[in-house]
Amino acid sequence: MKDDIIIRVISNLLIPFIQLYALYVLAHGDLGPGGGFQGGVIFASSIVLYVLVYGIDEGRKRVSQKITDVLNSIGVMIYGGIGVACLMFGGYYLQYGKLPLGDLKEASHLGIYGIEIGVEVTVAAVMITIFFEMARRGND
Amino acid sequence: MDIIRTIISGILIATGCFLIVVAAIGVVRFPDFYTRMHPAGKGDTLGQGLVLTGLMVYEGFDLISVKLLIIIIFIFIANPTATHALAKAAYVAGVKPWVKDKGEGK
Amino acid sequence: MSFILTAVIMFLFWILLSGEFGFILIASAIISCLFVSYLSHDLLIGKANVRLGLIRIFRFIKYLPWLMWQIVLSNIDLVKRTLHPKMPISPTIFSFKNELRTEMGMVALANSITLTPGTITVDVNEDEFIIHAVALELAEGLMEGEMQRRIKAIEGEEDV
Amino acid sequence: MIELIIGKYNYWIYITLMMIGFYAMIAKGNLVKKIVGMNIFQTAVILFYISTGKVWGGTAPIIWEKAVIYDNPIPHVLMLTAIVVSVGTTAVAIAIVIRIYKEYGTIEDETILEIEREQAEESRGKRQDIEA
Amino acid sequence: MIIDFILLFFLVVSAIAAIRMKDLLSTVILLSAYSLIMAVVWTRLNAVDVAFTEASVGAGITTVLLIAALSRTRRWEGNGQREGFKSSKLFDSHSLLSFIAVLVTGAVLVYGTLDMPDYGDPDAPSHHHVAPRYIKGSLEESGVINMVTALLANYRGYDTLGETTVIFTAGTSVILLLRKKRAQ
Amino acid sequence: MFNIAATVIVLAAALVIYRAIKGPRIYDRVLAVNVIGTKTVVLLALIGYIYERPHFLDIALVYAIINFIATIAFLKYRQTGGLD
Repeated sequence: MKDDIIIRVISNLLIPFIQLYALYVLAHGDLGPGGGFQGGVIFASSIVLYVLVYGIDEGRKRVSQKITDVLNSIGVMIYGGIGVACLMFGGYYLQYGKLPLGDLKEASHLGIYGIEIGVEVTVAAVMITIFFEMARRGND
Repeated sequence: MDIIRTIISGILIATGCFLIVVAAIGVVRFPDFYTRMHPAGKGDTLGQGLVLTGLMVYEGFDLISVKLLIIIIFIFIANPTATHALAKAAYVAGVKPWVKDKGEGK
Repeated sequence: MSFILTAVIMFLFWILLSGEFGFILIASAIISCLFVSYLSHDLLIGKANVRLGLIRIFRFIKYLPWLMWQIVLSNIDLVKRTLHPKMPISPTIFSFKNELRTEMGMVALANSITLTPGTITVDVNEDEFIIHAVALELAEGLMEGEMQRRIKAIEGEEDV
Repeated sequence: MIELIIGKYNYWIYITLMMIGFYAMIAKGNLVKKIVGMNIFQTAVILFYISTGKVWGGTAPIIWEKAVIYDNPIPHVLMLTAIVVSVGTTAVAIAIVIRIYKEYGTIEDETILEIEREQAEESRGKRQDIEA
Repeated sequence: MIIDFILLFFLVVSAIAAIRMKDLLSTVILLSAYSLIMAVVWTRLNAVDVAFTEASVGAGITTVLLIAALSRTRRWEGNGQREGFKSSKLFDSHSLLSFIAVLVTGAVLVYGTLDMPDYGDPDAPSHHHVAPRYIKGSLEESGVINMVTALLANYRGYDTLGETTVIFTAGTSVILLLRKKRAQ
Repeated sequence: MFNIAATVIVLAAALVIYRAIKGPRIYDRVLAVNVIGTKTVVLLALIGYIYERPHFLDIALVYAIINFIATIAFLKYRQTGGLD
């Protein structure tokens, strides 16, 4: 696929935009449709496109196995950690209003944004992992 | 002013819809895979471009019409590429193009 | 250099999409742009010469109206052929020599060919373009080389 | 009668879809096709659930100054979770299918059962040999 | 109205076609057409977030994963190669039994819908308990314009935590199932 | 206006899905699904205008950006027999 000039050039052009769009979807989850899950899936599709064009070894150079394995769990930990932070500031688990980030509205808003980041990290990492594991044929 | 804008956008949308329908007819009617790709690659791309331009005219100039413009640009980049990818897939797999019989063609 | 340029382009794209200027949004915009350009700045810009690239983009924009006109012509042609009861087509596959030097030029030519009358790019490599045409006269029209000349003019005389 | 049909025909179409997926799951022997059937079934259920949140004249549940009635957002939220879970189950199912193909060299459930039976008989024969 | 009916009809047609193909690659392709139309249906039902999810999942991930599955197993249904498979009769005993089971289940479900509120009925019970409170309170209590996000992350935060955990578990299971052990 | 346009596009998609089901070759099917995908983009934008809620454009944008990934995956599968 690397030798196909059109697909390579167009993918090079589109991949950064797909990635930015994924992050845009995450940031605007509170204003319109979208959120962490959708953003994560779109981000994963950009990596899928990269792997399809450049092959799986190049893809692993860009997103190494260690990083995705660690990020798998870090996303869930961000989510849970925000819940624990709410406990520490005297609220219930995941009661964002108690976070010391301004009044109730702002604190909830930021709390929601935080957990969306957690969801996005987990989903993107898991989807990339799944794709790599399934696409790799190896010598078996 | 608004009426003129609505009429222009109506004309654009109607033309776009017509092209999209023609593309659909072409996809059904043409005899082989390579020729079917022509309506899919051209009629569809321009048809969508026209419909979305019609929406842009209807909307006037603001951020939403900029978003529509971005969609149009991405379609104009991605659609020919997808068409090319398909054509190449068929060509590499050795699909023979349909040729008109010598008797009736030139 | 490519890092900064990518970040700027990404930031413009974000602003066009979003149109909101809250503190949180701008902060996340900046972080996202930096992150994206960290991940893939070599993909969008790479080692291209920025000044030359700008000149070429400018020339490409001048080329666009002609391309649009060709696309309109191609669609009129397509409508005629599709709705004609006898369907006057005589498909062929042919190839011509690739005289372009830059990859962007090849891609621009290939996608322009796909969008214009009755021809589709099947394959491109360093040596030649393989084209499928829906009718012989259209193939001859392409072989006259109007489009190649224009794309070559976009590439210009400068080094790659 | 006509009122009944107009009020409920959506539900019946969803049930048709659901049953198409169900049929694919129980009648087709191919494991990939079973996954596809599962996908169709899931989306049909999700569609059914979301359509219960529709209100005549309602608009999408994003706050908007011109809106009079909003659709019920609760089904959307629940089904968003369901879609995410369905992606997870699909991924795991595909992984299991790949694994099965590696072990048995086929993805037809009847052939897999035959191979299992043969293997069981072989191991029983071996055990008898050892005992004898 | 007409659009909705045609779209639903499409869904049924593409679903039937998808499960009737012998070529699994065609099945996957038709499934992606099904998911495209499904996204439109969901926008028609005003479920914007759900449509967004379907768009991103159906266009990108699911199709690619299924193609990956085919690339690591086989492309044709049945055991033989392209020509060799057994001609599956439409009414062998197994599929006849399954068809009866499906019919009975479908009939029971249709009977169940007769007691349901009509499609789009504003007096349906599901619109009357917590829904109005969520719709009124979401902006005040969470500062988020999109109610679905507010519900998902604020009122139903535990659900979403569970959902994230499910995705995490799915990733872990796939690693356990498919990753080769490193050579010692 | 938008309603009529949307209905026309849906009917055009009906024609194309005939090709997707009948299509003698797998390539015809992929082509047809690709065409349906591009029609979906327009349809989503139009539905946004029918409901007067242009938020829906985000969904159309997603399709416009990532719709061709599946086609490239298909090309890769046909060319090399795998996705790696």
